[in-house]
Amino acid sequence: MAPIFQDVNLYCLLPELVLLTGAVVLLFVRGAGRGSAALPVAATTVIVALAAVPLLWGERAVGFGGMIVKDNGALLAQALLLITALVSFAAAADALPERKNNGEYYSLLLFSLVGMGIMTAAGDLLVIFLGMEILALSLYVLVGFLKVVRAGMEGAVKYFLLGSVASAVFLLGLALTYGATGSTQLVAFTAPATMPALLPAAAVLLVVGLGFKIAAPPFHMWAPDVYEGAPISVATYISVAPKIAAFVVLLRLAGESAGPGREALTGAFVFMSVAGMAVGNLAALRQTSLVRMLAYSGIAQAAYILIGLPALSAGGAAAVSFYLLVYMFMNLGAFASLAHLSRRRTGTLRIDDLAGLASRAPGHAFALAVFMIALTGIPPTGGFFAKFYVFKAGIQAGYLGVVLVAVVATVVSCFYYLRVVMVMYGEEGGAGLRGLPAGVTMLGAAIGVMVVMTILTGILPERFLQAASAAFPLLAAGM
Amino acid sequence: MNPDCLWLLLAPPALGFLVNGLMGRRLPASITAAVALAAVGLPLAVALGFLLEMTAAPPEARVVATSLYTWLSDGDFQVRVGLLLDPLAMVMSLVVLGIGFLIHIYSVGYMEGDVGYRRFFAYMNLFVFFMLLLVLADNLVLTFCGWEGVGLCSYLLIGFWHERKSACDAGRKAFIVNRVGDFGFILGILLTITAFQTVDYGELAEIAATAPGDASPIIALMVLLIFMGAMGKSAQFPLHVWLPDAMEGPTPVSALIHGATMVNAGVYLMCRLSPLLNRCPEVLLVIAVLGLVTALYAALAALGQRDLKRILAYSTISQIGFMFVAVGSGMYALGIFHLVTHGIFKGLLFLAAGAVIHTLGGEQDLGRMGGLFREIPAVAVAFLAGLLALAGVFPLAGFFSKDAILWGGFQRFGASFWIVSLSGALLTALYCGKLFGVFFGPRRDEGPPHRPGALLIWPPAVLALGALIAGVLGLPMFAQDTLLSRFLGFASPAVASGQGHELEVIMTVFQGMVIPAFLAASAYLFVRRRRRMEELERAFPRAAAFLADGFGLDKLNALLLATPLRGAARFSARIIDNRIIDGAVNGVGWAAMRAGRLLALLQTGELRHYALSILAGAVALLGAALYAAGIF
Amino acid sequence: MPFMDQIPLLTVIVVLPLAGALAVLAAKGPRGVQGAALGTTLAVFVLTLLPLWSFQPERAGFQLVERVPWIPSLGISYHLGLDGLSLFLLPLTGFLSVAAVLVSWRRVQEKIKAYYVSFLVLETGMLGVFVSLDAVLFYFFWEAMLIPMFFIIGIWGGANRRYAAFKFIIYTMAGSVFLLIGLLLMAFLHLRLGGVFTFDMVSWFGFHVPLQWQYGLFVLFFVAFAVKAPVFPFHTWLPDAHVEAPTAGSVILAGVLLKMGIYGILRFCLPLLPEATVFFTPVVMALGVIGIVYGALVAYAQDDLKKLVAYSSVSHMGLIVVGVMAGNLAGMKGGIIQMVNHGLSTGALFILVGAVYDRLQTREMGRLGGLAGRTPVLAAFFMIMTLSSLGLPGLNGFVGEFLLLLGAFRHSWWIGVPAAATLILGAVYMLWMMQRVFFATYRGGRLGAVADLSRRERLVMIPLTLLVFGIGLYPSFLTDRIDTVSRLLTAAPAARVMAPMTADHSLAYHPDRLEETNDGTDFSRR
Amino acid sequence: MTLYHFLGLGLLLFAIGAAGFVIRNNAVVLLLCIEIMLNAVNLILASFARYLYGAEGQIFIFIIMTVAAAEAAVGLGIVIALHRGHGTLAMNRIKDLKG
Repeated sequence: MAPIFQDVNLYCLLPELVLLTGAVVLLFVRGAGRGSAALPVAATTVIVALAAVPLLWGERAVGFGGMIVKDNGALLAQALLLITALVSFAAAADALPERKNNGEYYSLLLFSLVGMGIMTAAGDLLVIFLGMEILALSLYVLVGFLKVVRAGMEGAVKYFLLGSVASAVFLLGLALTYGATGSTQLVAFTAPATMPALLPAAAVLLVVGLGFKIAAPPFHMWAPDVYEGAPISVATYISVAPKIAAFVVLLRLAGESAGPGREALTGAFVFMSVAGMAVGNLAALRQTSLVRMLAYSGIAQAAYILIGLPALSAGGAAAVSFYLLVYMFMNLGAFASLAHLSRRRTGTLRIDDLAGLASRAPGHAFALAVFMIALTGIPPTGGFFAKFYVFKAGIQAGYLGVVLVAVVATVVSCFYYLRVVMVMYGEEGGAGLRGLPAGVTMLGAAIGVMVVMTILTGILPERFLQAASAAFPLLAAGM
Repeated sequence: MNPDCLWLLLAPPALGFLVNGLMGRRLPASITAAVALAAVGLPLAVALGFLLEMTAAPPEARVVATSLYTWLSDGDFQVRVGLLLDPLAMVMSLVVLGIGFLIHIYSVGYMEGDVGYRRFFAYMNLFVFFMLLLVLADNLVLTFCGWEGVGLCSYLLIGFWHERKSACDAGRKAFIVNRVGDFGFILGILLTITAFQTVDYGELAEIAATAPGDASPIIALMVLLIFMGAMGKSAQFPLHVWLPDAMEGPTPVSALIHGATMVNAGVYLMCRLSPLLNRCPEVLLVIAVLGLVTALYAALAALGQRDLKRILAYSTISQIGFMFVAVGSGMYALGIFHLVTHGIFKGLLFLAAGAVIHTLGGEQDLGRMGGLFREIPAVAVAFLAGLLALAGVFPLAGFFSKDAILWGGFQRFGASFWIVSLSGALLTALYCGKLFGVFFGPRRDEGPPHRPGALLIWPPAVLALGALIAGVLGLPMFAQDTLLSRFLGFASPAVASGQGHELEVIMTVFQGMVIPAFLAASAYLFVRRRRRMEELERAFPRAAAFLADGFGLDKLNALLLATPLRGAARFSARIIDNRIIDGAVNGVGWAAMRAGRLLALLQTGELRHYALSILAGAVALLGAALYAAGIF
Repeated sequence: MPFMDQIPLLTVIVVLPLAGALAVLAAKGPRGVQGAALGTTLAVFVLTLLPLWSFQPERAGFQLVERVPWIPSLGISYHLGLDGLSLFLLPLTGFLSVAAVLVSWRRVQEKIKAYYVSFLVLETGMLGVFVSLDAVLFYFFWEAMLIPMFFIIGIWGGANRRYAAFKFIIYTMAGSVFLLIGLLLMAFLHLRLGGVFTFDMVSWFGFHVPLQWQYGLFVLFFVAFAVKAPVFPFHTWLPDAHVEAPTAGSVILAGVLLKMGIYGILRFCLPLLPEATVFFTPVVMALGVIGIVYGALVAYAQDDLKKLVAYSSVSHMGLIVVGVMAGNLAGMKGGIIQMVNHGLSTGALFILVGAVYDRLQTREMGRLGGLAGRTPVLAAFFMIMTLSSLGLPGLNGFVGEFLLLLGAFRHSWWIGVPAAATLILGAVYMLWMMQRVFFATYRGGRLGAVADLSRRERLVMIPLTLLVFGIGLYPSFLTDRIDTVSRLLTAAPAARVMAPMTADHSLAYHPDRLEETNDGTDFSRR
Repeated sequence: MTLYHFLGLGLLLFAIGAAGFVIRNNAVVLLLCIEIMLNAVNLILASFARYLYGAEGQIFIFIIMTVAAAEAAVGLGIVIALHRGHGTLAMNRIKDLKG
């Protein structure tokens, strides 16, 4: 149980080390963190880290006495996170003012990636907590990065305070777990507990902390405000990355739990899922701001993913992984398009501002339309198969009721997603759009890739599905 | 008799329709007329050829049948497009083609200069095609096709002058009332199919002969339903309401469709089904009684009309009622006999009436006619001949047929039936007399008469000749097998013929005297004492209006059917559809929006509320988890 | 045709419109775009005609089968095939697509590229639905159609288009998501009982769904198809969508999309859930009968020309539902034929209504009238289509209607009699419409010059009219080819009624089993 | 004094911190409430460590204290920036983002 030095095995943290190096360079090496050099350095770091992922693939590298397990699931999550970061970089290159000391920005992002890398690979609750805190502290600062923006500060302080409360709750859960089992290792959940009565409570408190990260009701209320206040590149990042990391943790938690703890977890998942589908979809109906609408949509999407968690026995892990994959493509794409459209502006972009986008920037309109359709879950986009897979897992595990709620919610979601599409294509003369950049920008290219991937996962999903089910083979097989 | 030539009867009118309908605009009027005439004349020649062969053949070999292709199939049950020319179809085709040909000739003159000249002939040819299809079909479904087709042509031709709203309304009414009848017809067909798996007339006849006794109720219901169709097409009470309005159409149309041919289709159909009818005497009784009621009712209504053509329309209804009396008496040949004679003299009357109306420049009001004999003597003679035939004066055609019908009814249903039908015949004489006022007495219209051309005079003249001699078909008198019935060769239900020939002769003589007497009296009243009659009418305006409206059936129909239907439609559209069903749908959407608004309101922006949400959520989940784990 | 062995014909048919969409995107200028769209639809139409020749009517089971694994991990394959049920729906779709492109020629002037792209994508979806033999593939196409239709209504529609578009898509989605659940449940049942998790419909046909599951599944399936069809209480999206959609959209909606509801019932409910079908038959038939009468009544009360035609569809589809549920050959054949017929006549009616609207800029019948004198050709075509719609013998409508009524009557007289009321009611509202638009005099003030149908419009209408007559006079071409599939479809539920408790399901809808006994050349390729 | 007394105290402290977070308004006070909650967890961990005779719990406390310090540093930075921008720390007056 106690870590001994022979177990350290730094190899398993290879991507994190790369990222850490990059972050430190950006912070401390003069010239790297200033001006236009920051972005290439950061991007290079991320790409190198990404290159490390295939190196580790399939090895299940274990380090630190079992506290870090770099299995395929962690690597898949890490790949997704790094891609997210790249897209967010592209958005940041557009959105951030040049004169800032941008090195800090990118290094904070890299730190958060380190945090999430640790989170997703952790085999111990305390390590998860540490990873979460590394992630959270970086993000708090990033949300308020543009100090001059009032809304940004408001968002940052809300995010910070609420996030800290959630961390405290998570910690309480950790403490109770420790008390119940004498250990904070995830595998301890399956071991016979010394105080079994505490386990359900501990499990639920842990879920609260993670539920905050994935913005599942009733822990979701920060999300719209923070997304709206944060710089758009950060919002892009927050809407995807922490969710992926938190879901991986939830997957592990659910996969390792047994007995009363498992029942409590299942109940909490079902509750959050149903609440999320209701709240997210209904509240999104009346939003006028595009980013808030996307925030609520994100809440709803997380709720769909949550269906897969109680259904681990029925391939739920693969369903969740696949959904996360597709979610990354489509939600990232949506936010990236938003970032592209609202570059350098302070006010929020309203949905009505998009009127006539189809005739002014057909490519972008098409991309945004694809993402909206994918988020609705209509073929031929990946969103369809993502939902399909999750529903399948849910039904197989006997959660037909939840799935029925989900399909009704899907119908409701039609309205607000497709409203965006209709405004872009069916109306003319939106006032809110400034001159869009001409030519191919980095962000534009990123959006293009997202479009292709969103459609590709919808037409030929087999490879992606296989990757997803290979990610958590133990979970899928073990139950 | 080559069965393969049967299509020669059908093809020319269809081709005529296509030529005139598709290329009408590019053809000069003369060619249009020539095409239309040829389209009727050719099959007439063919039919006459067939007739010659048929009369030469022995009775059992008088059937020509051919089958073209399978139209519809449902497993073993098949509807084939097959044609059947037997004596009955022969007679009917000759009526259609013969009278139709004359009316086509007449129309060439009558419709001259009309904008829709080509359209008119196209429709007329189409009508002839469908009518022949109806007649020649060898099964019920194909007959139904012709049946609906003639209904369509009737609709199109009644509404021929489509700028006139009244014409359109009348056409629509005709179609819809006919459809009400056809509703019964098709149900009858469906019942036939479900019960016997066939619609072929020949097979049905066999079934009627061989089916066990307990099949009789089904057969009765079947025939009754089909009779409903016949009621619609042949304008029997209470489905007759469309026919008086149908006079909105051009006069040749009234003559051809609403006088001589189409309206008789019901009688034809019933005769076609005679083997089935013979099995169900109750249905025969129903048919006879309904025919009698119609005959009486329409004769009364005719008496109250002021419009020349409407009188003729009601008279048609009444006369078809007599035909149904004959059919109901089981004397199908007699029904056909009356059909033929009536077709001739009613066609004649309509054509002559058309000439009269033409002379008066479109005037149809009887009150403004009079003393036309001197202006148009040829037309008047023809018209009067038609009237005498209609009234049944010896030795014109109507005398023979009507006399036989009265006798048949007496024989089958007894004296009271005879008395009622005789009063119908007398009423006929009364309104015929009323029409004498058109030609005699003082002239009442202003302006110079437009003298009709030769084309408007010769066809009625030819028909008048027919009206004079058609009675021959009913010879010899006082015999069951007359010339026509021998040719037709119907099997009638056995009648207990108690009374002998003596009574029949007495009654014939009686009728032969009393009807002309009534006619003369009526003519005297309406020609010499016309003023008095008009004063009488003014003295009882309600009664007059009641008669003129055909006993107010149109109003009743509007009150009981049309208004409730419209009301139900409005109610369904505005209340059920818009408010209830769509309201529920939109209500769900509204509720979702409302819920969304409320949820957004919960997002107050205040940190403590957010924190409360997190903590309360945590406590709630915690409580639930502990409760579920059995700790509470 | 030997060369068809080499070419995956159905795939080509389904994919060609997509390729056409790319061509439209690449085309320059409105002429080029229109040309590309027209060329594509024409080519697709010609291709959809090919199966008519190679089809072997007497063979049970599917023909021109193509099958490759698509998503093996979920038991989904790319499986296409054709049987008598879908045989005529393909050319119908192809034909109406050509017609739709032609009627949009002048009408659609803005965002022309997007329009034709939507259109061609829609065509792919429609064709795909009719040839899919894998449930998920079916659903994939089924849903993929929604977006282009949503665009067509919402962008190029009338004044209230937004509302109509959303109503259309949400209504339809609401129905079809339950279908998705039903399909998943079916796959799980197949897993539990047959040992394989598969969405392959041909395998589904071969196994018997346990009784206790059938009822729930039937409801899930039926609601989806009932919305699309639309069956009586689920119809209110239809008038809005039809009225607001551009002419071509209405044509496709009425001509093809509504058929999918019936197609779905025939493809899924009847063969897969025979006992439940028998159980629910009274309810469904009652809804159908209500739809017949109710649709007619509501149509009669309309003032908007297009709405009237739209509601007439409710009535007609009600009759089709009654017929196909009647459980006998006549009703089934009638239903399948009438799907084609309704597509032709109502599609044509919408084209003509669009022509009226283009000329007078109004569809309110109170402000029309007297057009017959001005536009005789238009009036003539309108009259023919009206007559076809009200089931005049000799035209196509009667053929279907007669068989449907026969089927209904064979089922029970108390269904057949009210169903036959369609004869009267159809005449009532159809002729009333005809009169208010074309007869009497114009009521909308002074009427300027009104052009008759243009050459292009006639080009569309003439083949439609010929088909209307052709099917009406010689329907055997259709009935012969759908005979086998009708027998199979009616046999499936009927066998249950005869022997509800027997374990032997040899009479169940099982094309493959019948295929084995067939000694004819095998056109299917694996 | 049993484990439950310590646990109870820890939970009570946590509840006080949580309640304070909901009740109080000033951003700095909210930071303090968070510290109370974290320390409550520390107390609980310490009592468990004692109960279980394990050293891990006590190590956790140090880690958590470190994290809390980092959090406080970041938090105070944000709060200062907030005060600069909004001129107030009363959280009920900072609610531009809502809906």
